[in-house]
Amino acid sequence: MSRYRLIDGAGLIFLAIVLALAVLVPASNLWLAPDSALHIPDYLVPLLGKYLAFALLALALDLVWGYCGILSLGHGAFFALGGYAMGMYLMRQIGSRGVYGNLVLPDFMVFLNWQELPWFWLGFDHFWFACLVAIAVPGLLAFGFGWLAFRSRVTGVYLSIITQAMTFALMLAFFRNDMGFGGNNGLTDFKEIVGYPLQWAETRAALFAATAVALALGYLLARWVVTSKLGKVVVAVRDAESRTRFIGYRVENYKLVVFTLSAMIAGVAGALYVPQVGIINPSEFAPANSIEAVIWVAVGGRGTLVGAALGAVIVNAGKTWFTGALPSLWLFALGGLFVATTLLIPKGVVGAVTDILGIRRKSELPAAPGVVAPKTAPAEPAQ
Amino acid sequence: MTIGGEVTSALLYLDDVSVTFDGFRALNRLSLSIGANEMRAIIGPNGAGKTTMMDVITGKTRPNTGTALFQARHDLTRLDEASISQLGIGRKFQTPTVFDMHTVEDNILLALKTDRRPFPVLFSKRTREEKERIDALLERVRLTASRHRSAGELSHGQKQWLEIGMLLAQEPKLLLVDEPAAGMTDQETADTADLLREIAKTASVVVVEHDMVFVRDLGVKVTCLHEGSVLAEGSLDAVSANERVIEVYLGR
Amino acid sequence: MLSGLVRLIAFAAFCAALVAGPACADAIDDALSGFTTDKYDDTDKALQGLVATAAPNGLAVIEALAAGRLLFDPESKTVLYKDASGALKLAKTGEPAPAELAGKPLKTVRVNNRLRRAVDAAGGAFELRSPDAAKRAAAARAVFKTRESTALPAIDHALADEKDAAAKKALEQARAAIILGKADAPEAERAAAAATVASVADPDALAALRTLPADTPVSVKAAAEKGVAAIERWATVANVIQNLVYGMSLGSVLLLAAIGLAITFGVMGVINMAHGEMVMIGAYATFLTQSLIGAYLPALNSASLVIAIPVAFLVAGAVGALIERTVIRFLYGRPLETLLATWGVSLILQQAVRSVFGPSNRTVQTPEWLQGSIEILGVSLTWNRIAIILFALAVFFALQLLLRRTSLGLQVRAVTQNRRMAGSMGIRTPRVDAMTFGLGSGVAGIAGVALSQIDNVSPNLGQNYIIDSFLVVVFGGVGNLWGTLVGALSIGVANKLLEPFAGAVLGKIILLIAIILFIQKKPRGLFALKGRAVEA
Amino acid sequence: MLKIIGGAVAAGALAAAALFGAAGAARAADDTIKVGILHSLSGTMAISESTLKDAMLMLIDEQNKKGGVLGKKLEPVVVDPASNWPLFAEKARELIAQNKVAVVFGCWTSVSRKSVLPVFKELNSVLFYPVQYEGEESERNVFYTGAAPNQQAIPAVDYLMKEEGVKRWVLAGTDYVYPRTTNKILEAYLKEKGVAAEDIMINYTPFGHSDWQTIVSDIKKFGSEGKKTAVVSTINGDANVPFYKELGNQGVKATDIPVIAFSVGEEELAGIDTAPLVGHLAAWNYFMSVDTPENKDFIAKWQTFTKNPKRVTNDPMEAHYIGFNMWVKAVEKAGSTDPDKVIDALPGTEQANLTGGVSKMLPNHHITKPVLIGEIRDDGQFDVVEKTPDLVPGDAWSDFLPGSKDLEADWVTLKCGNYNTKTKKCGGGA
Repeated sequence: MSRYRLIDGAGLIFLAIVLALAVLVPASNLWLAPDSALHIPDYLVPLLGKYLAFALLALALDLVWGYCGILSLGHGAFFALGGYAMGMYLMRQIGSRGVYGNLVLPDFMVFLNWQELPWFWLGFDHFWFACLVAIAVPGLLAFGFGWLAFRSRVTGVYLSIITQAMTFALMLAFFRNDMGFGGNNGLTDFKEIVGYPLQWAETRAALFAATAVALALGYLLARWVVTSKLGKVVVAVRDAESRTRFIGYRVENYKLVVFTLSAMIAGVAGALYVPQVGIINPSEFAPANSIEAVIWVAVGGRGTLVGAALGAVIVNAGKTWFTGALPSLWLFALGGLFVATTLLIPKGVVGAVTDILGIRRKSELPAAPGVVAPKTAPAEPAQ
Repeated sequence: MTIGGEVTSALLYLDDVSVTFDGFRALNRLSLSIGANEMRAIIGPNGAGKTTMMDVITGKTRPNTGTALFQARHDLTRLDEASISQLGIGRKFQTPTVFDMHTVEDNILLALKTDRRPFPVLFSKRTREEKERIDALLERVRLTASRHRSAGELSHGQKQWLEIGMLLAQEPKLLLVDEPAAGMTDQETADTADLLREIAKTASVVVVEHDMVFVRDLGVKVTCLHEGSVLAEGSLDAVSANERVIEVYLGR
Repeated sequence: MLSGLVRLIAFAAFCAALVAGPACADAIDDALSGFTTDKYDDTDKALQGLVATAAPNGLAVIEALAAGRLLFDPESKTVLYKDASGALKLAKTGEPAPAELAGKPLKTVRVNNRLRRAVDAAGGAFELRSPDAAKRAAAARAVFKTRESTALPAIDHALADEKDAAAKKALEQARAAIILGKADAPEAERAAAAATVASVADPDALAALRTLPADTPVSVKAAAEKGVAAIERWATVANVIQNLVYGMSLGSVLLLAAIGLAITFGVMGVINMAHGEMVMIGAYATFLTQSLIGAYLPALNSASLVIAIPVAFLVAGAVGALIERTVIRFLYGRPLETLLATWGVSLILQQAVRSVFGPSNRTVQTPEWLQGSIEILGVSLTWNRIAIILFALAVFFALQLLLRRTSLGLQVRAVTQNRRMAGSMGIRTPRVDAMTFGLGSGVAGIAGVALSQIDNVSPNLGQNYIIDSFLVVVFGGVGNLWGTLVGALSIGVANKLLEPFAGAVLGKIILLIAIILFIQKKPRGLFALKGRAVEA
Repeated sequence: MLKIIGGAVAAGALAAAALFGAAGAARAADDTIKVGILHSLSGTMAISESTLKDAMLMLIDEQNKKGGVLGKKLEPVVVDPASNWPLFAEKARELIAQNKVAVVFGCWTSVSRKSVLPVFKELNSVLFYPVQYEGEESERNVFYTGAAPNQQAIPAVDYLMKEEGVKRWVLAGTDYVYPRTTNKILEAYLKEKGVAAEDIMINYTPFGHSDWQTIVSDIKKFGSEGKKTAVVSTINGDANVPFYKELGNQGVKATDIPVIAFSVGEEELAGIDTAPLVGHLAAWNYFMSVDTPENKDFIAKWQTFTKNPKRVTNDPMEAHYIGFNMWVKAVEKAGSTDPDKVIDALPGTEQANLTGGVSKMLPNHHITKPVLIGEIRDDGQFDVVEKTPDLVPGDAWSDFLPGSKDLEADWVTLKCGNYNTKTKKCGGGA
């Protein structure tokens, strides 16, 4: 019987690299002499951490898009919500070290004359609560949104556009200072997490390791889902939605499960992202960010999980490099990269590599055809 | 003609069903009933409403008026595709539709009659009787050899059969088959006819077909649709002798 | 200070009537001297003095002052002015200035808002006696604004021998405005005046009726309040109309922005993220056209915007066709890849424009015929908004015509509905694709011309419209131009009706949520296409 | 399999190393002092910020012509934070930790500054922030060369009361910290001056708001009450062009309802047809039209440097001019670029500004500036109609906000940015 192995070759290599990084990066940063060739300087640690957080987001996106054919242009929203949850916790940790020395209220509330903490900030002084919210809120939003959209059979580009509308609306909402999330400035100037100052190299190293581990776990989870029978149903939905319905699967429920799961993973990614970059603000909701996330997946290779993560790292590393090396021209480079990928390696880096190496593993789900809408079976009413 | 008397015994019972697509009447007060383990061939020129009828039965299209009952108790006009399929109505599309990206056996596996809810599916492990049933089905549709190939690589005829195999995997009580012989070699056509007859022993089968040779092969009761309602019903000879049928087909 | 000024005007009316004697001459001199101290207060005094003496070419000087053409020589303290033609003249006499002065470093007499107002009033005082009826009416309206009781004699004087109906009406209204606030006027007359003022029904009238001193007799107060009530009653109605009009104009902006996308995305199925950049290119094309015309054919300046329309269309269209040939044509049937590629293209285009024109905004002039606004029954419509509404509709119907009536349109529809069939029927599909995409981009470019009138012309211009454009097209129903029209207008109107209650931001949020929910009800948009070829 | 893993890991590590080793390679010889420039060159803020990048390049170029600092040439390091706030923090880290810059000139929006603050504190470097802002901040590592609210808003309002006799106020702004804070301060100030609550209308709009029809007509209505009305605009960048275009079209003349703006300078006006706007005002600490030899010289250099005889200058550029020269002086005084030494040397440093005065760095890391009110001319320049007789010291903590009344910043004697005069504690109130 052809079972998909939970971990195939590519997956093994991927996990190996990620876990190795989880150990080596902190080690080299903390214990290697700064002048040694392999020493990873302080500024790199959070940077790499950021890449891995993005990689996790890309993974989540690939789950819905690569396997379920749902092109979400709003996944940045789930990422940002997770980030805000963590940000609110970090805000509360500042305590009386804010400029106004107010024990309870964050600075922005003090000078906007808030009298007491709004109800939705309660509980965020507990780390576990923040973590819970970081997963639950994106999950609930995705569930509610998907419940509406999938059962009324909104598909293809229509779905993509309303996901975009969703994140756009959230962005506008969070920009409003009256919302009580710090408006445009968002949440920043964090001091410490679970008692450890964020300035400490050790804390950073730990955060990085945590992110790497989260990425590995995220990969295993996603991999488990797509290699399960549910995974097969989901791919079936992607390729022939109405056929799947006609053999008795209630498609909307399957979409809903995957979409919600993906949103939760995105939330975790956001929560890991914030303490490492040190700020979360509404522009994380900007539709452009969500589109970029889609592009990471495409660059790396849709429907391969590993590729998604790889793409995220490649594109963002490229961004870091370009914005420093050729500040006035980097957009040409980035734009060129996107155009080139789509034209030259439509299957993404991973796809291209597999083709070059001529690897054709039965156990691998072939990369999906690049379509927004799942192909509906050609069984339209024949009048 | 009235078929009221058969309501109780009929497996599928359509009465006075009408469907209009912005102005155009696809089905016009159609009445039809299929008995248990009956095989029925539906013929009719293009636009006669054959496919629309199947859409109504499978819940893809909601009729404007009329009743559609399954086993005399399930109102098909209220259920969605999934639940209708779970009632035991399988449908084969005009052009074969299988999951190209999956292997042949996975196509069958997905179609097996099992719990369809996401979480049970997520945690389900393949049991040995599932394995046996898959082997049996593959035998039956003669795809054992290519069980590990991905369905996309199959020939047209093989896809037709794989799809039929998938329908069988659902253990349906009623099978709707849309032009199974289309694009098949004569040999394949004959084999398909045999297969369908065999299936009809355990389930009712409704075959929509243009290919008169094939219909004759099946040698079953024939219903001729025209402009969304039943024009004639009976043995193929009787039907093809019918004045109006000839008129419709030969447009005299 | 105005009161003083206008009293003098009253007197001036007679002084001018006599032959200007030596007394006047000296008065003029020390009046003018005030302009040479470069202090606002002195300038003010000088202005009043000038009016008082009713200097023969006082109007010329005042106009020069208003236009910043009034100069003085710091040393000799002589005051001069450039007339409209730029010739240097002596303020006192209006004779051409002696050559030796022309060479000197002359300073401009500076004005601030306070002075501008004074200048308006002073000019008004002169213009009450202008030979041009329109100018007299305008002057009267200026008085209506200020309601200076001391202007009464001047008004009466003007009214006495006013023939022109319009001017007479204006003068009477001005008079009423003064009488209304005039404590020593007979009560009945004041009450009547209130009615007259109320009939004007504009902000100034409201101001006049609202700001009556406490000691005003009851009857007058009553009349005034009646007037206010009447105006406000209408104002509420006018408000709704106003919002509808605003909605229309916002909607037409959305329509313009989206209509090009309705072709590249709606008809061709390309998720064209570079659409916004096409609009931007159109705007920059407008900027270029204008500056070129300004440089080489200044005669055509006022028409430059019109000329820009075809230019923008061609430029954007060409760019679009180029993109289609070089990138998109490899991606048909893979809409998703088009999203990625066009996103890349949009980044490149933005940066390209940034490198060529610089990152900061560019100025696009608004021709006179598009400036200003008209008041219709208390509803003020700005010309450029009206123009945009009409323009958007014109573009829409032109496009409809093109697609429905021309052979190109036929081919476009053929290719987009069934590429293979069309090809086999001898239509050169590649050419049609390029032209269709070019058309869509060109229309986007035209939108850029209009947007250059109301928004930034900067490399980011496109980004501000891309999301709304997609929303409009999807909301209206992909592949249906009418849907886009209705979608755009309804979104615009809804937005503007929400804004007064919810505010700009919340309004927008509510609207977005509404659209999301709407799509649940109609998963294929407002005007869903029927039949088989629906799948986007 | 193990081989694969090992190889993979090695590959991964190498990849990372290669990528950033390369980036690190941009390390230069020690005979130069590196100056970081952290302004967005792409994205929404590029409109305003990229000018400042050029200005800095010019100033550094000038300084090098004069022989650099401490006998070393200055080497600019330009990066593009792309109007992306987290990227600001990342780039700041890169500049300080990787490129080893001695000082950073940059940021425009408050959020970008807030985003880089922790980085500068952690890595103990120096940031010069050149833009007028909401105040309510004083950090050891940051020097604020732009205006604090009391150096812009308050004098502007005073002018309108005195010169225009304004009785009714519209406070219109973009919905973010700077306008919110400024308007709170103004509201408190106006009420103190006896302005009734119903004579103040406050309105906030989102970033890049482009449809101003409703709001402008509201303003017109608000102004039709018979009392002299003025608009105090803290509307940000992009949104201004459509706002002013709408004003012009709806015929709101400066003589009827003057608009005084705090974020509209020559650069912004360069994008607008100013004919209909003549007479509207702006409050800054510098105008290009100011007639002083220093300014003439500065403009000339700027236009030759940018090879564009029409290129305009603006207030934040002057702020960078002052800040940069102050830094040079401080470095020479301290005899080193060591952040701690420079930070100690900076307060008290004096530098002639471009408007004929001498600005001084105060212990609260803000500077003294003149306040100028200008009226828009039809050539897109400003006509200075008012100038404070002497320089106004920047006030980090506003006296009109309950939260910050008692706070005081002094890095010389108190060594504290938020010393509470009531509780006599550093670290804010309560």
